[in-house]
Order: sequence, then structure tokens, then C-alpha cells
Amino acid sequence: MEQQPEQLSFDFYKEKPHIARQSRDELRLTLGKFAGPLDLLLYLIKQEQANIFDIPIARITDEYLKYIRLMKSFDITLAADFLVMAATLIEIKSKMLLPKEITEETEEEMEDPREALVRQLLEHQKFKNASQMLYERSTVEQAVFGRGKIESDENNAETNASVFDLLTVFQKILSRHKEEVQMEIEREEVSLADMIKSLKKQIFEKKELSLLAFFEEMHTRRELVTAFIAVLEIVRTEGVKLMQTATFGDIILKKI
Amino acid sequence: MEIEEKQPRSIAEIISIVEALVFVADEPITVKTLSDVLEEDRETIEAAVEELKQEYEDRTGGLQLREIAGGWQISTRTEYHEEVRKYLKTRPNAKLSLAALETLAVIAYKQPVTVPEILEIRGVQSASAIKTLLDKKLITAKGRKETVGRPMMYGTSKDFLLQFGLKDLSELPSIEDFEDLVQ
Amino acid sequence: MEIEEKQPRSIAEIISIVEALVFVADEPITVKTLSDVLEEDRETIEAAVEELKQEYEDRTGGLQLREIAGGWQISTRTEYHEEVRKYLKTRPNAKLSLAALETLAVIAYKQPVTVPEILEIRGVQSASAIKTLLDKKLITAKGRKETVGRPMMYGTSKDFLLQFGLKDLSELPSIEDFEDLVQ
Repeated sequence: MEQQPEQLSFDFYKEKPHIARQSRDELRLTLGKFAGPLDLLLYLIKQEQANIFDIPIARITDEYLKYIRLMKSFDITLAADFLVMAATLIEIKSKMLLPKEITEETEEEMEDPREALVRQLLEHQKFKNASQMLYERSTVEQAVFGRGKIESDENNAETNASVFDLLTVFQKILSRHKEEVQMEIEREEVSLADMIKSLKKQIFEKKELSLLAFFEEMHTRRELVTAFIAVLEIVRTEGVKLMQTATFGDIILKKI
Repeated sequence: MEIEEKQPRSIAEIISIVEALVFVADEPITVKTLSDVLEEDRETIEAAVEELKQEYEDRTGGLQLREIAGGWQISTRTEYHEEVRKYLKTRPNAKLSLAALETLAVIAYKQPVTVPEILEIRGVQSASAIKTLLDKKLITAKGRKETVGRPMMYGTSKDFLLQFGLKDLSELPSIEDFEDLVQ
Repeated sequence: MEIEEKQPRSIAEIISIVEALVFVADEPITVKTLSDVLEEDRETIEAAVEELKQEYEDRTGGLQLREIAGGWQISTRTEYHEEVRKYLKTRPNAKLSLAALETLAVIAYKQPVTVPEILEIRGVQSASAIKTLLDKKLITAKGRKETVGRPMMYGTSKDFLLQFGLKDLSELPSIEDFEDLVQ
């Protein structure tokens, strides 16, 4: 997928990709970062000094595939779109190779297999030029500054929200919520060994411990069960006594 | 109690008040707002703004009055950006990536436009570029297209006009103008 | 490589830069700061500031340059305080605090929703945010929930749709729209 980091700046003229031919069949990639397969195609057409309305499809397809192979050999992850374009080119190429049976009736309907691609390239080129215009405008605009804060400005942390902010904020709340649930699950996974350890520590520190208070520290049913087993275990193995002062009263764990 | 009769304002006074209001406004202030606050008709305000603009131009001081994003704003002149930047210690804003700029160009000219339509023109998936543009508030959602799947449509925002120094969308050069440049 | 020799600035240019800097500064800007940024000596800056001040006085526009708290500042003339105040008051305050925005998001996506349910989702008491949203008419009461205590349910209002540029609630971006972008 398209995962380009935001660049701090770029120069439209410098950013042009360049494949240098080192020897007869070795290409060298000096700089190549295309915004998409259409960019690469436009570049290749220019490189071949071909007419955009009469693209030498076989040659351009070969060059295109060469470039893709090159990118692969450089371990550049190729966006799926580059491969889709490769398939399109190969399809056009094979259509062009088909012997043409020109008859009076079909001639008019025969569409050049390159036509859709050419249309797309021209359209794309227009927007590329438009984006350069935007780039230039924003450069000028960045040299202009508004006034500083004045006393009447409220400078509390307020946001001017759009619908998408609403969604983003909502998702943040939901994920915050999920994290909380996550924490509970983590707490559930206290092992029996850990529980015994913590129980022992408490009894040895305080000499005696209210069973009710201990159980109240548990957050989930599973923890409670673990705690209960821990109590049984500690009474069995350690010198700890269970004492109850009144019927249904609190039970005290006491170190003997 | 005395009831004070309001004297009609002189044009010089109106210009001065317009200047004061443009100055205090956080955002470009519209002729309509000015007209509402001053209780003067649109034409009077428009004439006052134009004269004020001329005055700023004739002074060639450090400031300019300009029309942007549908309103009027006072800002520094581009000539002095170096010194202003030095004082504010700001670097030029992080610029948009090529992919984001291209996507923005498509959205600016084809709005309202859906993600599949952008893909069609760019020939490349534009999801992350769209996300960047949304984060930077350069584009906003513009409702859904009444077609299969009701995809979200996108258009440019007011911040887009501000950041690219446009009065309004009609100030964008026509996309056909870029055709001559092909080849 | 060519080394560009800096031309000494004309006094008019210095005055313009001083004006631009005073304008962008958040606080009254001192002669020292101006002198540091421009790399001109104190006397030159002082003369420039004085001339600029005189210029502002002669213009009798909506603004004045004044010395305050040891620095220089551009502000509106006191004569126009009435209009300025009137404008600042009428300014639509479309801004929401983050707490209000969060609460609004919950209400928009979960409506109709009760206060305990909002608390459950946000994990924070939202009473004052709900009050703000009601005051701004972004949400309205939508009857009571037939459950213990019959708590009031809230939903978004028509003003909400207007303010966020939505035709109806189905135009709210869905989680899926967003996921498409994040991928």
C-alpha cells in the first residue's frame, strides 16, 4: 500500500525519477519515486521520446516491466497498482499484436486498444500540473503571516471540529474503553502461585489479615476463585490459622 | 434621560472601523459581517474595503490587506518573510508529499469526489494521502454519493483556501488550462 | 559558489519590517528584540519605530502603534471600541472544547443515549459538556428511557446537522469509512 512518509519538502523538477543505462542491458536506478504507475508511464514515454497519442506499446511495456523487475531486485515493495498497470500494458500489447481484419463495417467500431490508457494519461498529466500549481501557491502563502494573539482572543484549548474529528474522537474513546477492558483481563490472569505469594507477604507483614478485606481486593470472579484456593493452600502448607470471632463474622487469617 | 441621535458616519470613519474589525478578527472577515456590525449597506462597506486596500498598497509598509477564503484579512507582506520567520523561529511548514498534493489537486478540481473516482484519475490507491489531507484539515467530508455503497464524498475546506491563498474556488485556474502543458 | 552580498536596508524597508514584526508578535515587542532580529543598531530601530508611530498617528485609521509594557504593539483605536466589542460579541462561537466534542461524538454515534450510558463510554462525568451542547443547541432531549430511574435520552439536533454540513445522520462517516482510509 501507499505508505510514503510526509516529506518536508520536495522539488518537482528534482524529484523526477531517473533510470540511467549503465551498459547495454543493465539499468541503474539513480532516483525513483513515482507517485503511481501513471507517473512511471509518463516518464518512460518521455524518455523514449514517444508520441503520447501513438505510444510504441511493445517498447514501453518492455521498459515498464524492466523497471518493475529492477524495483523488485532492489527490494522495493511494489504497490499493487504497479502490477495492475503491468497487466494492462501486456493486455494492450497482445491486442495490438492480433492481426487486424479490416472490413468496411468493423473499421469504424475498431477502437485502438491504447485509447483508454491515453485518455487516462492525459487526464493524469493535467492533475499533475495542477498539483504543481498548488505547490507553488502554498510556497508563496507560507511567506505570509497573520497577526499575533491579541488580548480579546480566547486562548483556551478549543478545537474547530469537522465531522471527521467527531469520528476520530469517538474512535479514541472506544479504544480507551478497550484498553480498560484489556487491563481487567490482565488482572484476571493472576496465577495461583502469584496469589499465594502476595497472600503470604500480606500475612507475614501484618501478622493477621481480614479474609473479607483480602477478597474485596479481587476484581473478577476468577481472581476470587484463585484467592479462595490460595487461602486453602496457605492454611494447608504454612503455619496459618483461620479464626472467626462471631458466627457469620469476619474470618481472620493469623500467622501462628 | 437624553437620547443621543446617531450622526451618520463619514467614509473615513467607516474605513477606520473596517480596519479595526479586520484587525481583531481571527479569521478573514466577510463584507456581510462588516455590514452587519457597522449597520451600513454592502456597497458602502465594499467601497470602504477597496479604498483601505488601495491605501495599504500605496503605503507599501510591512502589511497588506487581502481577500482570502471569502473574507478580508491583514497579513504581513511576503517580502519580509525571512525576518518574520527569524523572529517567530518557524521553519517553512512541512510540505505535502507528491502523493498528497496530487490527491488534493484531484479533490480540488473534481469535488465532490469519492475515493474510487480519485483512484480512477490517479491510478493509485490514495487512502493514506486522503487521511493526511483530512488530518491537515485541507479536505472535508461532503456527504455521500447516492450510488452503490453510498461512498463518502470529499471536497476542499476553508483551510484549503487559506493555505493556498485563494479567495474562493472560482479563483483556481481552470483544469483545462493545464492541458496545453501536456508534452 | 556565489556569495550574495547583503545590501544595506533603506530606512523605509526597516520601518516596514518593524511593522511586520510588531504585527505578528503575541506580546509587545521590545526595541532590543527588533534590533536583534533585524541586526540593526538600537538607534536605527528607535528612529524607525518613532517614524512608524508618527505614520500611524497621521493616518488616523482604525489602528494605533503604542508603547506598552516596555514594548511596541499594534492595537485598535479606543474610538472604535464600541464596534469592536459588538463584533467580538456577535462572533459565532462554533468552537467546542475537547470534552464537549467527545460527548458530542458519543451522542452522535450512539443516539438516543442517556447520561449513564455516556459516562459508561467516556469513562468521565459529562454533565457540564452536555449542558454546553444543550446551550449551543447541538443536542436535544429525546424522551426518557423506560428503565430504572427513567433517565433522559439525548440525540443530535437539526443545528448539529447544519453546523457539521450534514444532510442527515446517515451522512456521518462510519467507522468503516475511516478504516478504509487507515488500512
